[in-house]
Amino acid sequence: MSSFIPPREDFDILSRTVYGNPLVYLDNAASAQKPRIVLDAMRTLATTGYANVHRGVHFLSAVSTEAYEKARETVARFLHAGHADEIVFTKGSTEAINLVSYSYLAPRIQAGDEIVLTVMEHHSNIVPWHFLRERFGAVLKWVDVADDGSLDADAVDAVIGPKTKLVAVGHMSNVLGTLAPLKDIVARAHAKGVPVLADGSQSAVHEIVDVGDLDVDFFAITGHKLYGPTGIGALYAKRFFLKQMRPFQGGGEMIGEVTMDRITYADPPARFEAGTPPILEAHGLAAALDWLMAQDRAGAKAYEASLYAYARERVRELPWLRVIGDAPDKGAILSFESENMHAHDIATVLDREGVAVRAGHHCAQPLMERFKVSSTTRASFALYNVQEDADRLINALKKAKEMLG
Amino acid sequence: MSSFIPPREDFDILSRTVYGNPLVYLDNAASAQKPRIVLDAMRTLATTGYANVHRGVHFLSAVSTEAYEKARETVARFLHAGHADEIVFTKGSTEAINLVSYSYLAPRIQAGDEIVLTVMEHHSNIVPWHFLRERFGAVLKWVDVADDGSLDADAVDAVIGPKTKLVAVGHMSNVLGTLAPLKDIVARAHAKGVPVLADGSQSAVHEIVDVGDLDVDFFAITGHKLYGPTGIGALYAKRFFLKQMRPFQGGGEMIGEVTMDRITYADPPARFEAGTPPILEAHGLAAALDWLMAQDRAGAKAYEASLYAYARERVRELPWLRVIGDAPDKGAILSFESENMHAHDIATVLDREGVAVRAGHHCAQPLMERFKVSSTTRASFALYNVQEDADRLINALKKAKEMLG
Amino acid sequence: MDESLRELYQEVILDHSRHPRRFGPMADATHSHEGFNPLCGDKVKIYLHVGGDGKIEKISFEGKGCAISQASASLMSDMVSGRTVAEAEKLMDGFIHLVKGETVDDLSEDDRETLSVMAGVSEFPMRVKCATLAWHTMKSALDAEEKK
Amino acid sequence: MDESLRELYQEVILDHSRHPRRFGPMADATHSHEGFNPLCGDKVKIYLHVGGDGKIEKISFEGKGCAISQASASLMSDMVSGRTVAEAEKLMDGFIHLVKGETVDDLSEDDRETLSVMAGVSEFPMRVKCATLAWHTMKSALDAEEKK
Ligand SMILES: Cc1ncc(COP(=O)(O)O)c(C=O)c1O
Ligand SMILES: Cc1ncc(COP(=O)(O)O)c(C=O)c1O
Repeated sequence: MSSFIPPREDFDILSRTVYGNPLVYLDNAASAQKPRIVLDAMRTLATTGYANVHRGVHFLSAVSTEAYEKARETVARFLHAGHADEIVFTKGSTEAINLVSYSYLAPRIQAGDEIVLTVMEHHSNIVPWHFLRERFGAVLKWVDVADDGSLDADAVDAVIGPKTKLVAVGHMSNVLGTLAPLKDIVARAHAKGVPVLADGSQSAVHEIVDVGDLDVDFFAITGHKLYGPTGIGALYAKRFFLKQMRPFQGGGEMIGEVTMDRITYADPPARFEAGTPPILEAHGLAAALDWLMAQDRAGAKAYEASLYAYARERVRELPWLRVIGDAPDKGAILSFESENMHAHDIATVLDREGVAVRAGHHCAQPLMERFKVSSTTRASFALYNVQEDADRLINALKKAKEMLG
Repeated sequence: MSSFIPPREDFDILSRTVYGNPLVYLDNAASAQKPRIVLDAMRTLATTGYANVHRGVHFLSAVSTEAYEKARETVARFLHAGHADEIVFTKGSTEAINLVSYSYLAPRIQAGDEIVLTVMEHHSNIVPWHFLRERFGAVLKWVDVADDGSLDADAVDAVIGPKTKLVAVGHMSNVLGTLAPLKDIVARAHAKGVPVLADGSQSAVHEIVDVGDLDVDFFAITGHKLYGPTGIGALYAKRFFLKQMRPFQGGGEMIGEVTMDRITYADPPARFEAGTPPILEAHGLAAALDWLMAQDRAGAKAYEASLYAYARERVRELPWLRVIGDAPDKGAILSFESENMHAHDIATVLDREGVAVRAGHHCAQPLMERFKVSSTTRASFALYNVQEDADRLINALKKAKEMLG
Repeated sequence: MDESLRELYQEVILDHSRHPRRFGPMADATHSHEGFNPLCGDKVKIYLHVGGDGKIEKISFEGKGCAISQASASLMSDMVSGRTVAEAEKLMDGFIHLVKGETVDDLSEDDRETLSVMAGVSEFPMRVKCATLAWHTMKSALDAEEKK
Repeated sequence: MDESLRELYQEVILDHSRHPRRFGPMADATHSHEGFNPLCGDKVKIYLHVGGDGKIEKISFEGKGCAISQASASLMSDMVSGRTVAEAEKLMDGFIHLVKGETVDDLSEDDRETLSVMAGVSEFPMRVKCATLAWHTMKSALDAEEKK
C-alpha cells in the first residue's frame, strides 16, 4: 500500500466486534468515528472549564469563550481561510447551506432567477433551493454528470446564464466519490459574476481544502464527518458576503441592541450564531481538526486512494455487481448495485459479518434517478481502514450472493 | 435547610478551585454543569455504538438510532407530552422558537397581525418576532410586569385581541426568576382562539413541567441548562400544529421524495430535523433528564427555594444593593444592581474570590429598560449549590464594596 | 453462516420476493394507497376491491424494494384475499406483533404458521419497517374512504 | 486581597471612572461616533474637533458602563487632546498592546507611564474589550469621514 500508518489505536470503537466478528467500519461517508483525543478534549472542558460563552466575565466563562473562539481559528486554519471571522459555526453542513439560502439568497431572489446545481448533490444541497423554487419561483438548473460520474466544468459553465444567482455544487459526491473541478467552476462562475457555494461535507476530510486558492464564496463543512463530534459544523463565507447577509435565526448573542420597537444586529460572524452555541462540540471539532492536521495528510490521501483502488479492483471478482461512479481522481467511496439483490438485503448480510456499509438512496435521489437505480450499497473508506477491511467486504459480498442471489 | 442532599459528587467541576478559592458556581441560569453520568453516556455511545442514524441497516447505526429515538421518548416523558412524535430536536431553545416563527407563524402572518409577548422575555423569544415585524409588518404587543417582577394573567389577557396570532411568553424569567401563570395564560388565550408558545428554557430545570396539564401549544427547552450537553434542545408542539407546519431547514432526513422539479416532505417530527442530528448530544440529554428525574424533584425545588430565600435574606445586609425581581414563588435567581458599582466590576471582583456570577443585560434588554438599569449582577442557584455558596457570595460582595464602592 | 440470517432469508421469503403473488395494478379497485419509506426508498402500492359485505374480494400490489418488503407484500396479499376487512386488520395486528418479537395471541394456528415465515425479522430491528410497510399501506388504503 | 484586583481597580482608575474628565457632548464636533459592546451593554460616544492641521483640538465623551470602560475613555480623552490624529492612533496601538499584555515599544516614556495605570487589565482577558472600547470608537469617529 503506502508508508502511511493508519492511526487505528486512536479509535476505541475499531476494536469492538459485531455479532462475533471484528468490526469493519466502511460507513465513513455517513459519519466518521471519533478519536479518543476528541472525546477527551470535550470531557476535559466539561469537567474543568465549562460555562456559557461570551457574556460572562468569570473564569470558567473565559476558559470556554477562549476555547470556542480558538476553535473558530482552528477551522479557519483548516480551510485556509484568511480570517477567523469568516467562519460561522452551525449545527452541520445542512444548516450551513440553509443559512446561505435564508440569509443570502432568499432576500435577493426573484421569480425566474436561476440556481445552478448538479445531479449528484446531496439533499442538503438540493432542498434549500427547492424551498426558493416553491416560495419565490426560483428555477433550478441541473447539470448532469457523465456516465462514469465525472463532472465537467464546461457543463456547469454552459447552464450559467444572466439569470443565475448562485452555483451550488458538491465538492465531492457522497455516492460517486466524484471530485468536482471546483476551482475551474468558480473561475467560470465568477467570470459571469455569479457566486459559488461548495458543499464540502465529503471533500474536507479527504482533500486539503484551501478556500483562498479555490476562491470559493461559500464552503460548508460538518464536524461528524471530520472525525469530530455531532451537532457542529461550519460555514466559511467571504467577508464581502457575510457583511451583506441578513440574520437567519434570532436570539441571544446575535443582536446589537434590542428595544420594544427597534433592533440592530451584531457584526458577522456573531450575527449568524443565535443562542448558546454548541460550545463543547466546537471545542471537540477543533481537537479533531488538530488531530487531522497532525496526520500526514498527503500520505493519508494516497493511502485512502490505494485502499480504494484495491477494493475497486477486487470488486471485479463479483461480476454481478455494477459499480456506479468511476471518475478519475475520485474519493474513496465505492457504490454498487446488483440487479437481483436489493441494497438493504446486501447490507443486512454484510452487517452480520461485521461489515458496516450504507444502503439506500444516500439522500441523493436525483442521482439515483440519473443512474436508474433505486438504491446502492456504499462502502466508504477512512484513513483508519486497512486492506483487510476491503478483503472482508469482498468475502461478505460473496456470502450475500450465496444467500440472496 | 431541607432534607434534600445536593448531589455534588456527581459533578467533577464543583471540586475545582478558581484563583486558589474553591469554585462557587452561581451562573446556572446561563448554563448548568453536567453530571459525570452525562459525559459517560456520550462517551460510551461514541466508543461502542456510534454511527449516523436512521438510514443505516447496520448494527452501529441501529444502536445510535435507538439511542436517538429513545432520547425523544425521554424528553416526552420529562415534559409529560402524550406522544414522542410531538418532540422535535433542535440545537437549543433559540432554534426551537425560531422553528415556530419560521414554520408556523411566518406563513400565517399578515401586516397588522399581533404577537403578544412580555417585557421579561429573553432575546431568543423576542428577536424571532422582531423578524416578523421587519419582514411582514407584524405588530409586537408588550405586556408589562409589576414592580416586583410578577406577571399577571389578566395583563396578558388584556392585550390579546382579534388580531393576535400568538402569545409568546417565558415560563420563567432568566433575570427576575418570575414564574409566569402559564396555565392561566393558556386558558385565557385559548378562550380567544390564540395559541401559546412558552419559553421553558429556565423553568424546565426547576419546575415539574406537564405540557398536557398546562395545555400549552409550543414549549421550548434547551439541554445545557438541564444539566445536559450543549448543542441540543427540543421543541414540544402539539401534533395538531406540527402537522400544519411547513419545513424550516431543508436537507437529509426531512424529505419524502425529491426529484429535480418536485419535492414532498416527511411527517413530523422528521420534517423539522434536517441533516444529521446532534446524535451524541440527544443521548447525553436523555442521560441528563434521566438523572434529573431520578432526583427527588419536589425536594430539590424546595431546597433551591430555601437556598434562594437564605441568599435573599442575607442580601439585606448590603443596603447598597437593589434587588430586582421579588415576585412570589419565583425561581432561585437573584438579580441586583448598585448605583455606584457596575455589574461587570462586581462580577470581576467576585470571580477572583471564586464566585461565578453573570453580569450584564442577560439578553433581556427590554427588561433592563423597564427597570431602568443598564445591567444587573445575577446569582442563580442549581440543586448542587449549598448554603455556603450563598455565604461566599455575600462575603465576596462585601469585598467588592470595599474595593469599588 | 449466521442462523438468524438463514431464518430471515429462508427460501419461502426469497421465493415470494422473486415471484411475488398478485403483483400488478387493478382496474376496478375500490381502495388503493401508495406507501413509502423515505428512509430507504421502499415503495409499495396496494389495490383492494372490497365488496358491499366488507369482504376483500381482490387484492394486488406493485412495489419496489428489498426482499423483505416485497415478500411481505406478496405474503399479505395471498393471506387477506377473501377475508373481511376486520379479519385483515386482525391479521395485521398479529403480524406487527410477530415481527417486533412480541407475543401473538388471537390468531388461528394456521395463520400463525403462515405468518411465521417472517418471524425472523424480529431479530433485525432495522428491517421491521420493511416488513410492515405493505400492511400499513393496506390499512391506509382501507381507511382512505373515511379520511379523505 | 488579590493583588491583580488592586492593580486593576487602583485609585486613579476609580477616580477617572467616578469623575470622568472631558465628559459631555460637543456642539461643534467635526467627528463623532457611538461605540457599543453588545455583549455587556457598555456604550461610549466620542466627540472630536479636529483642526485643519490634523490636530485634535478638543475631545469629549459620553458613556455608560463599567469602571474600566469609563476610566479608559476619560484617560484617553485627557491624553489625546492637543495631539495630531497620527499621534493619537499611535497611542491607541500602544494602549491596545499594553492591555493585551504585549510588549509596547514606540511610545514615549511619559505616555507609557500614564497609560500604565491600565496595564492591570492584561490580567483580565474578559475585560480587555471594556478597556479598548473608547479607543476603537475614537478610531471609528476619525475614520468616519472616509468611510461614510
Ligand atoms: C429565558 C431564556 N430563553 C431562551 C434562552 C436561550 O437558550 P439557548 O441559548 O440555549 O438557545 C435562554 C438562555 O440563554 C433563556 O434564559
Ligand atoms: C455531500 C453531503 N452534503 C451534505 C451532507 C449533510 O451533512 P449533515 O447531515 O452533517 O448536515 C452530507 C452528509 O450527510 C453529505 O454527504
